[in-house]
Amino acid sequence: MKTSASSRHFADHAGSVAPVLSLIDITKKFPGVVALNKVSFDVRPGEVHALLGENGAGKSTLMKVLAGKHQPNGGKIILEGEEKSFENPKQAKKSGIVLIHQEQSLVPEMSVAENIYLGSLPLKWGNRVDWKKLHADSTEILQRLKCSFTSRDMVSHLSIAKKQMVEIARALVFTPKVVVFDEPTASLTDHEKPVLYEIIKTLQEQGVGIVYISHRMDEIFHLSQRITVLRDGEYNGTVNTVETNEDEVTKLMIGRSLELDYASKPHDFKENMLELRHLTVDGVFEDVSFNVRKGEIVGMYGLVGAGRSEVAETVFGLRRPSAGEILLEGRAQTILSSHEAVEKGIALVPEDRKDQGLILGMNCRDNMTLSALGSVSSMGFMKTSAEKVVHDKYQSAMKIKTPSWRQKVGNLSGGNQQKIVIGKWLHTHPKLLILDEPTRGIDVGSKAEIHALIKELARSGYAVLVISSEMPEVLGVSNRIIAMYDGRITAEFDGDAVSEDELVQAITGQVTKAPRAAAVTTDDAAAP
Amino acid sequence: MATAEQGNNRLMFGGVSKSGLLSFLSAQGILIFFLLSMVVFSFFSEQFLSQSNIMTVVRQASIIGIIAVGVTVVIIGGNLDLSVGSMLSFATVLVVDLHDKVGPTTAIILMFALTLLVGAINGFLVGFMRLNSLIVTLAMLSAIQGGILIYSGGQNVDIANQDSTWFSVFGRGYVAGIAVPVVIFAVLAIIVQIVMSYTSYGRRIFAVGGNPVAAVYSGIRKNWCVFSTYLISAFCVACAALVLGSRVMGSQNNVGQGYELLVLAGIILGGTSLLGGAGSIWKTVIGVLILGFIQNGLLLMGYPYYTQWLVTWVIIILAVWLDLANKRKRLLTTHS
Amino acid sequence: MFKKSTLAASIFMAFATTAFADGPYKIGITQNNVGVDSYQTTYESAFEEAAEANDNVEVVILDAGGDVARQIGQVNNLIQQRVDAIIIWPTNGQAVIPAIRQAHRAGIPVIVTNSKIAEAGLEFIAAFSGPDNVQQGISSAEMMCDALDGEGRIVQIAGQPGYTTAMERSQGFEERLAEACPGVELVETQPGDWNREKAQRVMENFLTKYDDIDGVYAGDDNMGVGALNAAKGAERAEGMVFIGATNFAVGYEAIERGEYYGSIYQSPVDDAEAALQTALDILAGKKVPKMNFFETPKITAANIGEFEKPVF
Amino acid sequence: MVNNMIDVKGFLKGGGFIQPIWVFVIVITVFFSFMSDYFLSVGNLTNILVQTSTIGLIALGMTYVMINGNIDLSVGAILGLAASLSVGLQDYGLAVAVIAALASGLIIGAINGLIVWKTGVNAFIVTLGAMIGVRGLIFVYTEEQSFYATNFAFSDFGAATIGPFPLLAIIFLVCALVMHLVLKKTGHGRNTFAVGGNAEAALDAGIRIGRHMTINFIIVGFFAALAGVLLATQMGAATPNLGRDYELWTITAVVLGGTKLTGGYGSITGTLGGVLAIGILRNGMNMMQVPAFYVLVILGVILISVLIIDQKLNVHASKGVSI
Repeated sequence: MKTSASSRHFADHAGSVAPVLSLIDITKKFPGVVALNKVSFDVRPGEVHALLGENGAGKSTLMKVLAGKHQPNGGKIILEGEEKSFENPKQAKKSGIVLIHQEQSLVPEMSVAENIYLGSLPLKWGNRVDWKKLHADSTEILQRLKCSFTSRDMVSHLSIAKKQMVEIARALVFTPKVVVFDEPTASLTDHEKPVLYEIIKTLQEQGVGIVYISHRMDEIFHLSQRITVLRDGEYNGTVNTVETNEDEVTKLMIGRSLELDYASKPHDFKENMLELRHLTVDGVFEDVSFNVRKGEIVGMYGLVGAGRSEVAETVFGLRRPSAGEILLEGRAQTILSSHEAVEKGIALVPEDRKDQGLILGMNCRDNMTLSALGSVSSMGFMKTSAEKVVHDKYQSAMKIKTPSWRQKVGNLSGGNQQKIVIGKWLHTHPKLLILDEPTRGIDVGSKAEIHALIKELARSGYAVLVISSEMPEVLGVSNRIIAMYDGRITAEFDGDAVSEDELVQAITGQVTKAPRAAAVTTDDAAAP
Repeated sequence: MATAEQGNNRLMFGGVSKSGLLSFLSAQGILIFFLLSMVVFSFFSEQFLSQSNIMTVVRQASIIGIIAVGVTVVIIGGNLDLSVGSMLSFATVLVVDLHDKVGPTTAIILMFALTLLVGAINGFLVGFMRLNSLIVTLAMLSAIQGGILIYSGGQNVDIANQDSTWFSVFGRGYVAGIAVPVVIFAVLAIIVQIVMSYTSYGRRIFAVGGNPVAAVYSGIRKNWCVFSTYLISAFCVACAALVLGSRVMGSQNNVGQGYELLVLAGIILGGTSLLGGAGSIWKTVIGVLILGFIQNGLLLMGYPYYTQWLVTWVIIILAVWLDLANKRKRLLTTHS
Repeated sequence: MFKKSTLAASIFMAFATTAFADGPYKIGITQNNVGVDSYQTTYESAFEEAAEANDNVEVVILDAGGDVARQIGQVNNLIQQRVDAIIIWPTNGQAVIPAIRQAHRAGIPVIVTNSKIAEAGLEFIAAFSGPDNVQQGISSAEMMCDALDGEGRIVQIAGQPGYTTAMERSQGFEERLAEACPGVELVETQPGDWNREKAQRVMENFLTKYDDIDGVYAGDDNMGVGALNAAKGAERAEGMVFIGATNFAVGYEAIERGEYYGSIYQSPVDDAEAALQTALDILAGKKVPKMNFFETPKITAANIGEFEKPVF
Repeated sequence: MVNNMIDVKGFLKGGGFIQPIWVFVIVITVFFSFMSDYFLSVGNLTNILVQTSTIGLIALGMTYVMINGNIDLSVGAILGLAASLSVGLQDYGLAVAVIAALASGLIIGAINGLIVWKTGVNAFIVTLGAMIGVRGLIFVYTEEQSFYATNFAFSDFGAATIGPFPLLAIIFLVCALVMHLVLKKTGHGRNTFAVGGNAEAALDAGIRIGRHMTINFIIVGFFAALAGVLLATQMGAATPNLGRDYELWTITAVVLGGTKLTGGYGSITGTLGGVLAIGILRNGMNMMQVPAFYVLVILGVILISVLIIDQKLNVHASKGVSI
């Protein structure tokens, strides 16, 4: 079933340049499973080689083998013609292989310089840190990256994008030969990405081989020269980027092509479900007014830190508004806790699945019913059979792949975890569904399914608010788009009639269009 | 695609069934250890396995056990309660002192009310003020001890006519041949186990202990849940005070000193992780009994009482070594 | 010294008990662990009362909470305050000696109360005032011999390990028992930590372990009554001889009821007053013997009428 | 709270801001000097330093362990064991006794560290076990007896002064200075923050976390033993119960000093403030003759109040969601 070889273009391995790094027949076994089965992969100097595959396909494992975090059970790592084996990440780093993590791997209460040289601080006799050298060296690296902060700044005070820069700076400590970017744009907004691309380009010019892992097709086609696809822990082909297209790559990845239904947005809007009037939380966001109608999907677009999640949290009762009103179905509400929010028919699928959305140590069923325990218990006693019915209902409705309801959700893939969070909220039968970054870090297959689900829910009468940093997502699902910048709403657009430029300008503070307060209640122009 | 997921799940399943087996083994391991030590002790001491000795040990362990039931709930909810030692002194002094002043019934009611009030203070500070439970209950340990001394003026309290009060039933009575303290212990353990395993309340406590942030984002009133665990803990302490006060028919002001550590040791021996979100009352019952039998067995074998401490250390190390499920995790996360 | 400012008075009203005397003598006392049992608490209030009654004395009352290190700190604080005399109820008979020596060197006379310190420290103290615990052990042993007619098996529940009073009572008891009636066999000793519940547990274990126990010697009545409780619970109290020390009210009542054979009558009020008097005598320049024991007679059902019921 | 101060004061030099605990120390110092004539004398202040040096020395090591995100409950027992050994082994010579005592701290620290390292079980459980077990060890060794030094040379050391300053206070302050510099200036010190702040990142950066944590457990073991030896010199003796509850007061002092129980944040200067705060409160209340019963309540209430104030400031500073 994994031979869709008809459309596979094998890349030209007899290229003029010898690879700086080759992985040959790498096998990695974990107890009970083969995570990588004879996977081969190479990078040439100055090349961006994209590594693709669904979650669980083995990309991360392969990179961890490469970076010395895991030791392979078989196969060879050849760096500049020499066979290597790394016992730990530091060895790999010293040999010139650097992994830039998806998760922030910085120490918050330390300076930028200390983070850059973490684990290899320059020392004088007596184990003393050589601060002079440390800051001089760090400053030099930061200058190369054109960073706007200094080596003495505390990391905990930096924005996410700047933290990402520190991570990259760290890669440049040992003259790198190969740099692995693992989902580097996951926490970056669209206007921050060009900076990253610039850095990658600089590294390329210096002859560094780049391995680029991402779920975002646009980035991959923008950056890479070759694409290698993994599936189920096996090598599934390498193609030259210029000779292929997104559809083909998707097929290689998931064994079928995706049919995305960007056309079929909901269109039958009813009365106002949620209305915010001049909502303010001091020091966080100000004067936020907009509405969401039943059957409508409103997208909220902005940079990380613009105050989008905070608006959602305020509606959900997790923050106290210092001014303004929240109206549900036309009536003003005071929502003092998440519990009250749930009782009033609000559901929030939070931004951070693992920390906010799920109890990772609990099984699928228990997570699924957690927000509506009353519906599966009587007199306080759980009705396990009713719980199982609920679980099975959403499992089949949303095609959640789990061997059993007993499975701990910590062991599921990101997409399935997210579906469980959504299922949990659907079971509360909410009237307003807020989704904060619903597809962050989720593979394309699940992503499309979740998008379709969101639209389906709106069509069946839910009022939906989608917060996202991904432009295609916002454009793809929203009837209306609200742009936020620095704690304020800067613009409101028709989801089908807005250009990407307009959006970017609105979220970077380049337009200061007054929020359309009038649109809040009666404006039907937003409807198609 | 399906295979990718399954591959993933296979991987996970490997992990799960393995850790499942391990945790099963570790639970069994501690039981096996328990039974083995019983056999060893019985070789060295004829009385060890006698019915009267077993009943004595279980009766003696029941005070620690009753408290441990409550503290286990607090721990499952993701917090600690170190104030139970002082709280036990407080409740015991109170019930004994009030017994002769206002009569047993009123004394018991007042004692429960005031102990629950102290539990409510703990619960308020940890649940609603969101202070770190370790430090708060440590501070309360000191404050409550001072409170008792101020109340009693440092005097011992006694019940004058020990033989003529029905109050004696809690510490000295028997129901169907079983000592009342043991009955109270068993009944509490069973009720709390049922509550934790089969009610929506129990589910919420596990959720709050497992991930307090996610619990709040799921619409659970986390603060109330945490608050309530301290009430349960205080209720259990009050029950223990009933037994202790009735058993001794008097009380010193520091009678509960050090109980908090014995209780924790019992819980740890049983294998409940201190991280929250996991654990069970059964484990705690086993842990407390192990503690009791070690103490008794070593005494019967003629070892000085302090050798049990050394043995407890070794067993704790063995027990945690088996319990690899908690690998590389940290305790003591604050919820703020 | 406690200042009678309004602020302080309003904050700490509850304990403005200190004498406000114009007399020249300022005496500091550091107690062992007030509140751990009634004896110490009663001692403290008796001491306060005695000091208040005497216009010539001003006292600084401190409590070490059972912690040796804290007691040493308190002695240093008292030296710092330049009190005229220090009365110490040692938390430990040995560990406090250097602190006593420092006070001695600073020219402050030290009076040890209630519980003796080790030989090495005797040269630094002005006097000891308290019960003769060895003698108490001896008296208890004699009572045990009488009660058992020189024949039987007994167990001992001792006080807190490492505590001088506990060791002296045990020592006196064991030595006298061996020579007065070799027919009485002491089969086992376990500490009860001056704690009734602990003693009760220890006795329960003894009862399981030994089928024939004729008598129990406890380091104080608190523990003795705990042992009695255990025996009654096991329905084996009948015919068993219980002998304690430091007669508590519960012990007194048990003697009245005939459940408890006897004890040693030791009054904390006498103890406190004797300590204060010794200190005052020394300050007045009187010749005082090094060891000042106050009377601690035997108390049994036979002579119980001669004693008032203890208040603690 | 400290963050807040940094924000306010910006990036002034390292020690350019006053830690909140020091504000508290100053407030109570002023309060007690009004309430008692004796409080603000040199003699009394050095007394306070000597009295806090025991908890203070342990707290220095504990700060490292807690910045690592661990905790050590066995320090009180280690102190007791070291004190007993340093007195009990004096028949073999004073040097042997002291070395053996200090070694016992190193060894138990190493055992704690190794178990935490190799099993990954959290330190609270491991060291709770050690706390119980080491206390048992003391009783087995001493057979419940107190030991005392046969000559006074040992206890003279405890009472010695250099000029007007007690030797013990000087030792404590010097150790504090050294530990402060190690934490601030050395690779090991900086790695302590890294391990506590982001263990995963530290691991990836090649810091050997297990080894690092073990070293810190050994450090706290050493300081607990040192505190035990020095306390024994003050007494010329050792009792088997010595050091009971010290772990609780040590942790309290370190937390008062601003070190976070979650790890990654803390300082020796803060710990020094925390230790002094408790010492001054105890001493001052003694001076005012606050009855012992009330001292317990007041200490508890103050501790909770400080926690509440600290938290209010923190929440305000971080503008976080109220979870």
